[in-house]
Amino acid sequence: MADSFTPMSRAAMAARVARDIPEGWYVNLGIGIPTLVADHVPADREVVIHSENGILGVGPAPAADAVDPWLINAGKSPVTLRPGGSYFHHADSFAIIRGGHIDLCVLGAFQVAGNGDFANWATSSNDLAPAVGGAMDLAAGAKRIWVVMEHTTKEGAPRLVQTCSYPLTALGVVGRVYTNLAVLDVTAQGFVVRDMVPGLTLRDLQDRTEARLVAG
Amino acid sequence: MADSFTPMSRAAMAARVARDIPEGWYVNLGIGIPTLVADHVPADREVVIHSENGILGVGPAPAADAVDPWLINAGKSPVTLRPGGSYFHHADSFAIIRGGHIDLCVLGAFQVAGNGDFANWATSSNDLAPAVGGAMDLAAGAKRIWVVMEHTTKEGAPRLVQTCSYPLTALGVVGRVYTNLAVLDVTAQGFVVRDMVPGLTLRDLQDRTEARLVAG
Amino acid sequence: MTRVIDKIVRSMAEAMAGIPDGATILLGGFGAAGQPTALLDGLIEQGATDLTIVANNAGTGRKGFARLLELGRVRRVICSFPRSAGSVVFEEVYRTGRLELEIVPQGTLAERMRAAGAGIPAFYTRTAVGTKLAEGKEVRNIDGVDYVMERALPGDVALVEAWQADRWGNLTYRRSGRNFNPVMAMAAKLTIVQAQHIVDLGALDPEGIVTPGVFVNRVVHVPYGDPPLG
Amino acid sequence: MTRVIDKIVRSMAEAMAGIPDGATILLGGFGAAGQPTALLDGLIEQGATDLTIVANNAGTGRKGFARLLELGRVRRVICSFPRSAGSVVFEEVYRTGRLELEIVPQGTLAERMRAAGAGIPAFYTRTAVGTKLAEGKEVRNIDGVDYVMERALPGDVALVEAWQADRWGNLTYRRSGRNFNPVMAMAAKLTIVQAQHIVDLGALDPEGIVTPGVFVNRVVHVPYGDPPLG
Repeated sequence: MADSFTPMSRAAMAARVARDIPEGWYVNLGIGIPTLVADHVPADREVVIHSENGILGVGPAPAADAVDPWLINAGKSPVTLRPGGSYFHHADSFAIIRGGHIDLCVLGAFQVAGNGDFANWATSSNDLAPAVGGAMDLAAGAKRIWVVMEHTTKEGAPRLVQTCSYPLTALGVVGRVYTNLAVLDVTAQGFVVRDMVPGLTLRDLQDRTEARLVAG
Repeated sequence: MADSFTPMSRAAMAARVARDIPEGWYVNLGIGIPTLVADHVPADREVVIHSENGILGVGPAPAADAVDPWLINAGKSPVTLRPGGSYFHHADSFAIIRGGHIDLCVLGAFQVAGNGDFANWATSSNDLAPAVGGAMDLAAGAKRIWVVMEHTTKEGAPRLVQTCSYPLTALGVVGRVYTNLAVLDVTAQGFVVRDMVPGLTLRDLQDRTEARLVAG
Repeated sequence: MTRVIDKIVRSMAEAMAGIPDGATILLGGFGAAGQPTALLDGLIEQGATDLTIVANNAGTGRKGFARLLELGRVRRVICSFPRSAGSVVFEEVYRTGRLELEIVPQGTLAERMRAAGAGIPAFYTRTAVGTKLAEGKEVRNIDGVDYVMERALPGDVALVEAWQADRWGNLTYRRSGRNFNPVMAMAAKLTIVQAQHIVDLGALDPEGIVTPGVFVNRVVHVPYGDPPLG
Repeated sequence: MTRVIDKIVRSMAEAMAGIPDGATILLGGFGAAGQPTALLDGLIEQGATDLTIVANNAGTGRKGFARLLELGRVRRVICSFPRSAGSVVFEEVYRTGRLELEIVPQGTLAERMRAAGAGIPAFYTRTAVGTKLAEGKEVRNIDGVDYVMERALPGDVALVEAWQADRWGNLTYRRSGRNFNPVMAMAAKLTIVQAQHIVDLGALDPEGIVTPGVFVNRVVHVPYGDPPLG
């Protein structure tokens, strides 16, 4: 029998995250699905996007004939600057991050554990040249960490786990997880389910999750 | 019998220091006689004056009708900015100092010892509210420390001493001392006399000095 | 209802709202340049007491910081240069023994606040090694050289003087009026700014904004006339 | 003979003079933005080898940093993001085992160089606590929170891309091309700059100079055409 529910697309996941970001927040978006979140914040809503390569007030991608190679985001894609935006150097940019001035950082991940640990930079201890970028600084410094990722790997292995098996990015920092199946808060009791795609039952979700889920 | 020599004036001491500063150096000038040094650097000689309150390229005092209360030096006197000058905040200003980027700092002092220790911020351990300002940062950070001061106190007590009795500003950092009687280098052998005012003998100078002097 | 970001407040009372007794106040300025004089008056009016004031100087004359001291509203001063021409009130109050004083080298003072703003709890420096101001502090030898460990110095409130501000709280400063202001803006939970000019969002050159609005909570417009163009 | 300060050099050979084998090179740029491409070509031509390169990335394509790697001139790479789209040469060379690699979180990398430039030998940070990248590093509990101690990262040479420069070495940058460049300019003994525009002394707004000339040793003019005004 076919599943009676439809997992969310990457764009839908990004839109779901965007909906939950209050106006006025300073937000850093990681590479991958998190970057898409910016496209789903309406232009008239003032959410200030920070990019760790020295930009506050990142705007949408430019028209193809207006690309400035000197204006890219952390994912190295061309962007624009909103009125009120500013530029600064890398140490100042990470002072903003590490000093706790960013309200929210949305990151991708390989695994999140029920205690808020997460792993997003190396898929094994044998990965000798993993690319950490600014993930550890953001994870340790932002006021809130939300993770957005597929609920399971392509092979169906759960990503919401009891204990991360991949090398950690930071310990105990994840506050919320958005997957293509559900939205979950990380609490002292572990993962609490806040929302699920239509047609999905808590039991269906638990079947795809290693960590024990708590009904919201 | 009257002394057969004339001690230098404060202005003459400042001029003597100015003569020894090579073009192209970045120089911080302390409060008092050191500040006067700037007046004796000819305008066409490019010595870049740093002021720890966030200025590089300090120029001469402005005309009375052109004083800008927002442009003062570390001694809180109105100044101007030379073409090529720049402004920065206090942490950046002291990064320049503490990072070893200032070629020379000229400071006043109460006492200098033959090992390069000096004292310029508190006249006794019982002075409960001494004003240290940026002296310790400059003393620890600049590439060279020159001290300019009267050779003795008003009461005739020597300021070039064996061991400083006043609380120290920094240890072993003074490279040269300009007094109203002589110019002395601080070396592994102690104070080496490089220059004296006309008519003064080494013996006269030693009489006014606690530390043992070495002929230059 | 508009929910855009607007940090401009309409009154001094609104700017000062909620500063609690016992707060640590980071006070911008070096001498008279870049000192948030109007905010100091606002703080005197507002009434908070038992304050710790972090500033380069300890006030001159009888107004502003000196007035706070005279009113007995300051428990502790952390500064680099307490005694200077005109610091009469500080000297009077200090002599009574009712004021705690912590002398900090100027660069260490700036760096301790920058560290607080940047999430760095402690750092090492050469400054003050072997002197009275290093007493009681950890000294550590790194690669053969001794350094003093210094701790971050965060504030509850920063009072900042800026030249231009927009409604996002982006700031520029004027000349040497910049001094401690940008560092203090980073280091406080509540950063309150007096600005000579309020400009439209987008009017400031994004390359020339010194303090991005992320560090700023409230801006009050205090126009007091342009100085001569020196 | 004029003895005014003039840091503008007339040729790339002059810009690169004296870089020794074994040097630690701080290489500005984040992706392609703000990367001193012409200086990298100059370094390839100049011939120094056994280099340590500090950069955010480990090169892409076959030119510049990647070319240096391919030529076997790099002994060690210190970076935050070695493997990215197009880092083919890095991956080839790394697989041979002839390249040392130190992965540093991006913010820690920037702060370690800022510390080197500011005379701070070591500092503490939350970043990487409890992770593989903190292994072998001192962990210290300060006020109940664990922090990792990180060491300053100085360079022998910094290669910097600037937008405007004057003969004193004052620099501005363009947009996100700023990135690591000002921090690296502070942290090296010899800071070499390629600038798109050389302007007269006094032409830069003193409020808008990002890197004061005190940090700069040599500037070479590399005009490569203005980008579209985005």
